[in-house]
Amino acid sequence: MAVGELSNYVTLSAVLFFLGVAGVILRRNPLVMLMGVELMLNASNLALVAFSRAWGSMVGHIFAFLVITVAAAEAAIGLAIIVVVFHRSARVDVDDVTILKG
Amino acid sequence: MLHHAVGISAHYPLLLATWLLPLAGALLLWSTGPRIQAKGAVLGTTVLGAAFVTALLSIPDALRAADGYVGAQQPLVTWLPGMSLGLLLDPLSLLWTLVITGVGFLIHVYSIGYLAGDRAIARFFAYLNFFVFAMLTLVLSDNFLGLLVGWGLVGLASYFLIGFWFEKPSAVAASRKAFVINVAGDVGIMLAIFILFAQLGTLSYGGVFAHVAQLSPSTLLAVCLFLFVGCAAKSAQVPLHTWLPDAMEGPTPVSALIHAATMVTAGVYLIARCHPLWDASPDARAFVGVVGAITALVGAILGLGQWDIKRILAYSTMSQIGYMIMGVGVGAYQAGVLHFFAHAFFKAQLFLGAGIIIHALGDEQDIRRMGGLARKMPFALLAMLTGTLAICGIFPFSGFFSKDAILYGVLEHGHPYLYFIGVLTAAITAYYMFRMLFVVFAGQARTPASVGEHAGHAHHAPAWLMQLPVALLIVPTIGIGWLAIGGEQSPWARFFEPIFGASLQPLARLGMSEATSSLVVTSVVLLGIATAFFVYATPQALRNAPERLQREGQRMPGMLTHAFYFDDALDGLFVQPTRALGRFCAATVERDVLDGGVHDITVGARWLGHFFRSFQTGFVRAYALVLALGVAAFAAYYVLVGVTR
Amino acid sequence: MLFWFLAVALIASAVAVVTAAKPVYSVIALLAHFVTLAVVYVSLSAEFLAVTQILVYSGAILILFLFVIALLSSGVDSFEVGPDRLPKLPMPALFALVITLVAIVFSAAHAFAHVLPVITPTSQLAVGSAAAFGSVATFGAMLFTSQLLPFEITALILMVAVIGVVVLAGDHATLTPPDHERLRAIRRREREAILREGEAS
Amino acid sequence: MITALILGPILGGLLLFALPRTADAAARACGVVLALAALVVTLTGSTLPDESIAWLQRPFIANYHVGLGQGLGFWLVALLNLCTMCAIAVIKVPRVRDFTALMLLLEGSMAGVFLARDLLVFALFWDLMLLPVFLVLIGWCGHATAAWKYLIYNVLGGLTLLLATAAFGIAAGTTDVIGHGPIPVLTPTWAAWIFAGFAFAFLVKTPVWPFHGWMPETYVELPAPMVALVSGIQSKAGLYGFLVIAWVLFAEQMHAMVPVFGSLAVIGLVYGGCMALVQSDIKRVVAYSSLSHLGLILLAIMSGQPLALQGAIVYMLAHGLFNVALFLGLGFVEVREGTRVLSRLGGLGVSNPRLAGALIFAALAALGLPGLGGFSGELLILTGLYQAGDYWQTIVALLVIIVAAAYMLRLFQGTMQGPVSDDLPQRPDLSAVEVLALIPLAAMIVLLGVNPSVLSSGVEPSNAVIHALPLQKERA
Repeated sequence: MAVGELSNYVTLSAVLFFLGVAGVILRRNPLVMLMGVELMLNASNLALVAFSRAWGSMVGHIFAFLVITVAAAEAAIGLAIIVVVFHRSARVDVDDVTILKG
Repeated sequence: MLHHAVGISAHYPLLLATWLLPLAGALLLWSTGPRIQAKGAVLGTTVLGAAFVTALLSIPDALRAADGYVGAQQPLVTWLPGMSLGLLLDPLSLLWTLVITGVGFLIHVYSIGYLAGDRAIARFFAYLNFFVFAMLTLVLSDNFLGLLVGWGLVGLASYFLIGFWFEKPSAVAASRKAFVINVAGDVGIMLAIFILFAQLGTLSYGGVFAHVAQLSPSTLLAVCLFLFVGCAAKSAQVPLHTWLPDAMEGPTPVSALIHAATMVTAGVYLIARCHPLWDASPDARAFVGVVGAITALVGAILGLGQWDIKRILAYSTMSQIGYMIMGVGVGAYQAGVLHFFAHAFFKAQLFLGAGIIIHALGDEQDIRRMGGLARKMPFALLAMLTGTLAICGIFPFSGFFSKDAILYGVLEHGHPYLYFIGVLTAAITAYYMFRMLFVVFAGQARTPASVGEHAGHAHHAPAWLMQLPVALLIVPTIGIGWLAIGGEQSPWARFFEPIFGASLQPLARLGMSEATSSLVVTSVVLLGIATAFFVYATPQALRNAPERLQREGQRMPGMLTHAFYFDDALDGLFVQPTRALGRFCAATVERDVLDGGVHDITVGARWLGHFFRSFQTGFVRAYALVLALGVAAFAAYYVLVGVTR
Repeated sequence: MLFWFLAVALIASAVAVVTAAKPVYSVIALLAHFVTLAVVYVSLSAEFLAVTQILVYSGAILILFLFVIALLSSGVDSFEVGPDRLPKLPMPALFALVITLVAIVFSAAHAFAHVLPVITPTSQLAVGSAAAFGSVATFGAMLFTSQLLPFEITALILMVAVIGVVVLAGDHATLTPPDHERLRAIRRREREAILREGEAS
Repeated sequence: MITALILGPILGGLLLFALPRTADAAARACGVVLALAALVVTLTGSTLPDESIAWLQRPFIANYHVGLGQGLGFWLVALLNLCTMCAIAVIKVPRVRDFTALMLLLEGSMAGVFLARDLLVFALFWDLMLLPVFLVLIGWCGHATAAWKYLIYNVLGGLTLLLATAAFGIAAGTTDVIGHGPIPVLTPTWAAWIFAGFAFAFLVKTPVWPFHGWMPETYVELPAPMVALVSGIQSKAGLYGFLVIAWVLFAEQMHAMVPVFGSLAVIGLVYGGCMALVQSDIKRVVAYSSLSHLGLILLAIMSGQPLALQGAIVYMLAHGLFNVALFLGLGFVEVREGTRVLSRLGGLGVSNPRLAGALIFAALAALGLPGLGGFSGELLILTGLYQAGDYWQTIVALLVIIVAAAYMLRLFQGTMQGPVSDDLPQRPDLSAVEVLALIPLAAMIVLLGVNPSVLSSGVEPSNAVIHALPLQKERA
């Protein structure tokens, strides 16, 4: 690992993270939004692994593993909700679901 | 702590009895009134009789001169080191006590007859007893605090009695007006008390009069003037007299006792009692003298314009008290008190006589509907005639001596203008009194046929019940004058020597003697009577009396019918502005400022709520955007902080 | 040199996920993203994570996505119809936004470079040997000894997820069995309403 | 024993719920007995030692310290018990049992306020006082606005009091300071803010002029027995606070604020007087009259002159007595006539002489008839004010006395005298119980009027107040 390479990894994860965010904000399809969330989670995983590699301690990996399980659980629940909400409607569009507004 | 609630050690049981008996009577009648009805009247009268007897018995106590002061001193209760209540019976308060209980007793007897058959007669006698108690509290107190307490209670008693027939809205309004003006008087006295207590630290007469020298002229004047405000309210002096004519709403015995004999003279008593204060401030004396004279004149003039027999007597009372205040004000204390003594009897007699007439005519009070009663009611004629002669000051009657004493005293104390006003008033008094006499008694009867001494509307009390008191009153109306004959050595002067002895001011050297001034006054009075005779009592005038009276009614000048617009002035200056301020406060301050303010706060809160509610758009992506912005802000913050450190 | 190649791949696949027209395309892009990521993990000598990434992410979660896409797209011609309610950002503005974002992050990273530790070269152990850094053995040892608590938590999270899904998506006894005919009629009416709405705006 | 004064009524009130819902007479009887017991304990308990139980240590020392003593607190608790006894005896509302329970809760909490020797206990009971009144406003009265207005104003006051108490505790280390112990010295800024908290709470509770928004509606809506207690005694809690807490613990701040509070008092005095003159609702007349009287008492307290202070104490008790009598009387009128509007009332005196007697007696005491309690208090206050050099305030107060005479008589004559409105049915006069309930009040009013020294000798406000006050204010 070259000097300063870690900052590259950090930058990369930041970019990926913001792409994830863009995905969540811009797309109206809940599935793509979930994928955006997955992207964000993976970005953080990347940073974790990079730092763990830099510090030379395995704890980063454990935590990344934890993040993966969380991502899995989140995806499962998210998809279940999407199925329940949209399985009857004609189109799958997040903007239709505004029942909970103030 | 509660044990020494009201610890009174009785040095003078008779004095205490005189003072407390009427109160006991009042309380008894109040509590058992509805049940005992007519018997209540007899009970009230006997209580008053007992009080009169105990007053007579305590005369020796009053005259006993001991260790430097005259009279009986009976301490009651002390509020604070400087403020204590107590009773004092000395010649001055003895005279008033005797008049109050004596005339009071006669009027009680008269009331049994006058109010027989009235359902609430027991309540009436309770009020009368309470009034006598209140007046005794005022007169017997040995300090200004007790005086103030008596002052208020007397005001309350007059409120009760004026508003006795409280179904009548006019009586209700009159009683309220009398009480409020009386409270205005109380306020004046309270202010004087504060000044005295602040300066001298004590309120007892002895303490105050001993240290009069310590008071600066300005504070002395202030005290005198504020005390005089109290007198003006109570004794119906010019600015604050508007309640007296309305007070005629009450039953006639009430007018006789309160608005003729006793209550309205409280002002005279106050000035006589505080003569050391008045001696020490000449300009206060001048002011009071002038107000007294003006009141006398105004009262007499207004007396001309009245058609209601009781209102004529009310204005004549106001005028006569103007005389007394003028006399006592300028410093002729003995003359003023003498006139009070005489006036108490002949004015009570006049009112009771008028009561007999009103009672006989079935509560008719307008003299235009009376007339020709001489033949039908000889006793009433006798009563009214003797009273009128006394009030005009014709020789053998008491009025002659007391009025001339005042007028000469005024002259002696160097007030020629007041003397002139006094004489003019005497003439006008003679005119309107005889005007009443002629209109009521001379000429054809303008009353309904079935009228007479004994007929009257069905009332079961024997006629003598009402006539005996009047007859008894005629005796002092004639006799009192003789007490004052003999200048310095007259029994009257010697009786008041211990009180007013020390206060003889330098007397102006006068051109004419007292006899000549009496002659002047008598001639002026006779002139007045003559004019009244020509206007009202000539055979030709008597024939077309009704039309002439009618014409006189229309031509009555506005000033007289509206009593110089004093009433409207007082109302406009004080009552309406206060009410307007109240309405202003209610409308603007209360509704707009206070409630408005709170209302605005609530509206603001609701608007804020709506504002933030709009943030909840319901779009998932909008929330995600806000979240992202938050994260970005955090990141930016740490970046900036990091960079700058 | 490998890093830059992988970085570009990652970014490209991420952009593809976000901007794909059909959800299926974005799933495929996501698959590419995960695989590249696994490679990066290997380069950072995190073998276990690389394998997990492949197994869990691309194996399980993506398949799940595909199931849902399949389920929802029956009878739905396109996922997104109708006006977009968020303010439309013109393409150049979006592009500029991303560029400035990357610039900021890049400069920030370099500003902190002196703070970050230098990645120390591993002790040239062969990849995959048991005692090497990041090997599965050490990962397993740590997981079950010093880092036992995270392990417990993961178990808990997964259980919660399972129960949640069962509750959410399971067919409740109370629900009346959907009448397919009625369902399709509702869908048709909604589609026409939306089309009408589309023409109206 | 002293705690029994506080907890006795409260627990007694709760025990009342054991009675069946419709046992009105029994509930009233229990209430009267409880209040009477409390009164007896108070009167015989003036020599009881204070009771103090350690409570808080950590943020600051606060212990449950209650004491009776001989001063103002003693007389106010005695007044409280007496008035509660009389008020409960004449309750005529739906659900008498629950109402009596709430009255007893109110009595207990107010006793707590007057007996508290610790600021925290004082604040606790201060807030507890609101509960029963609010519940009655909600439960027994039609308009909810009065309830919410009352709650908002008074809870705000209660909150600032609690904050100030806490701040005081932290700044001074202990809150066990009312009426005894050394007066802690606080830094000026702390003292200023803490004083502001206390002052606001007292101003709202009394109420003083700008903060009296809640008073008219509450007094009009509450049933007579409750409003008698609220206006008669709860308003005294604010004045008690000024006298015993503000003057003692914050003497300098009090001096600084004297012109402000003094002018508020004078405005309240005049404002209340004029407003009472134009009100059409009989209870509003008495409400604004009590605003005026309380303004006078506050003025006396602000003057700090010993004579005025003693007058303030006498007048506080007198005002408590005649206000309770007035409201009970008006309650009887309202029960008999069914309406409170003056224009529709009239002529009740003919068929109800005893009610007329009671009302005129209370009205006269209220307008300060010499010989009754109101007068002696007023006279002492005004003499003290005059001696303290406040000439203009004295003159204004005197003028308001005249206005007081006018509106009190207008009230009495409006309801009792004048032509009988014969469309209303024949109304029964006061029952024996009602007369019996008013007699102790009348007796105390006369006793205060004839011999206020019987009270002021035992009363000298806690000596801390006296030596904290400048005897002769430096008059410009």
